[in-house]
Amino acid sequence: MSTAQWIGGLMVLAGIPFFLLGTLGLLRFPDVYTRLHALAKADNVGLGLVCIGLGIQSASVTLLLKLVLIWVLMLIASATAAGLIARTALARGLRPWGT
Amino acid sequence: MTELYPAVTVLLLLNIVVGMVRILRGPTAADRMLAAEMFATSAVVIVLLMAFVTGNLALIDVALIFALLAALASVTFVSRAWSAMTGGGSGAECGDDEPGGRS
Amino acid sequence: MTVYLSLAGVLFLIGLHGFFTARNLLRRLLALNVLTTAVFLLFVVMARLAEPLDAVPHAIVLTGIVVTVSTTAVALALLVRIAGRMRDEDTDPAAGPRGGAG
Amino acid sequence: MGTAGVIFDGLLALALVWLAWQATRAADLFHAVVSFIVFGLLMALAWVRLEAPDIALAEAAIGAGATGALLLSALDRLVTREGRRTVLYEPGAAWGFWIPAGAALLGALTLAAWKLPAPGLGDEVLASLGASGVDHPVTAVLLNFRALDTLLEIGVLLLAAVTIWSLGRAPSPLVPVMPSPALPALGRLLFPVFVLVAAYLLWRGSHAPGGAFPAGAVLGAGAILMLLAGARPWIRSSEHGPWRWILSLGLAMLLAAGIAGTVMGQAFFQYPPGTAGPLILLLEVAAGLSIALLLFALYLRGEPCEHGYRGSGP
Repeated sequence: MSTAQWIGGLMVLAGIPFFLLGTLGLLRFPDVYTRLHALAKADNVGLGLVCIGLGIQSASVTLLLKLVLIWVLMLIASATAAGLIARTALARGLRPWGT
Repeated sequence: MTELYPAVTVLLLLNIVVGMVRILRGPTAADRMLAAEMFATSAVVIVLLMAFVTGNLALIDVALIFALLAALASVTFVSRAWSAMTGGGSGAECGDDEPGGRS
Repeated sequence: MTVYLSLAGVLFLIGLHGFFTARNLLRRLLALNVLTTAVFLLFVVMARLAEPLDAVPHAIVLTGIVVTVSTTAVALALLVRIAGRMRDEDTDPAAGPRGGAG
Repeated sequence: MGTAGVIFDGLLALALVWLAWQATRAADLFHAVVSFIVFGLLMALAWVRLEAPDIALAEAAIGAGATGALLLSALDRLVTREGRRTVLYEPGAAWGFWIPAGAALLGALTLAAWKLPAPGLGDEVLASLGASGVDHPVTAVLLNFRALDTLLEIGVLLLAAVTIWSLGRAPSPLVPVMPSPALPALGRLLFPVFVLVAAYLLWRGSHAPGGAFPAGAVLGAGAILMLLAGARPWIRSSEHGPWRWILSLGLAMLLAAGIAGTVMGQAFFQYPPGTAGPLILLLEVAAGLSIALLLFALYLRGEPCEHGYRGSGP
């Protein structure tokens, strides 16, 4: 097994705990805002690690670029969605936890 | 490393199943929508891993479409659905001023 | 494959029951969608069991998905009109009893 | 994928049954709709497991795109008192009746499926793939062997759009209370990517999973996103003419291709030898564009009108 295979595989495996932690946050955090915080950050770090890891393993620049495109699209989507949901929740009068 | 990927897909699917509790419990519509967003991210990773496990790289396109459309549900939710949950908006038809537009 | 065959059966039953007994029309529409998915699943499992992989059921299911979207869209447009009419009757006292006289 | 694959399938099946149950029986309508959207998402995973990448693409594009947007947008008008009714189901709908009746129907269907010719048509499709003009079996079936189905399918879409438009003017949407600056930026940023991905899928269709269906669905979803992001649709009631022509373009071209064969003394939808490849590409472009526009037309929920969407634009 080549070094690239090892590095890629380790990156993929390193990405998985972020998903588990994101779900933990989704289940345990007290309100919408804190849950947004958990998901929008943790999941996208995990996705980034998985995409880049798989890209390194595939040893193909086209595939790596495609995987990075997927990551960037997901980042844009979740950043916008998080912002929109938080703004609207605030405008609807949902009080952040602890205030 | 690659031998572990099937097990990882199971783990991620389990992650989604556990996350479904949030859809069940709510309490607000936003919480449910958030959970659905999270599932899209996990599904992207599952599809990508499956593409590499089975060697069918066409599956990467499925992940690409998921990523591209991930924003749509939330945007629709915020700009169309949520306004109704708490009331607001007149709900007029745009052809109201025309005679016979609504009989 | 047995898993997916039984899944198709269970989804079929859930969809069928919901479609015939739900009172809310949107819920009926969702049940109809579940029902069609069960049928698609049956098609695809049968294509998977064939040797070599059968492309014809895949094409049929693709066509079916688009037809399902059309059905859903038309049903939703009708539902929205119905809901609008009902809301008018509920909230507009000036409208008076509508429909009963004619 | 071995043992892990078996566990994956079982878990996926359980999750799908649970979501279908929630989608049809949850007390809260929004809960039901979100369950259905997630159901579509997981169904795409099931299609991947069943080696049907074409269907996975279509399900991902249509389920997450058009259907999700349609359902969520309709909710704003449908959450009425009816949605909070306590008795959700008709009385007397006892499971004692439903389980035997459903099982009997299911059994009959299984029997019917069992009686079908066992090997399927896979061999025949592969045998004539060389003459079809494309290298991907599903595309060959859709646009050559069974092009009639595709023609009728576009016809169904067009009919749906006609039905919806004949219901009257499009209702003007409830305007979001706090339009975020991020939304128009998102539209501007993503729409070129939507067009690019749609073109890519269309081009892929001739030799790999892809083709007119997912491409049209992606493009249609992009148009819906642009509408939500505040772009004004360029259709106005005074200019309906060209819009209607474009909507029926796909159907017209498929019909023309079909009839051309008949006129030249061949069967309906029999392409002249040697021209099948380019002809299919042309038909794919037409079908993809018209699927995209028709999905967008379905989303409008009524005939677009002159001063619709006031306030949602920047």
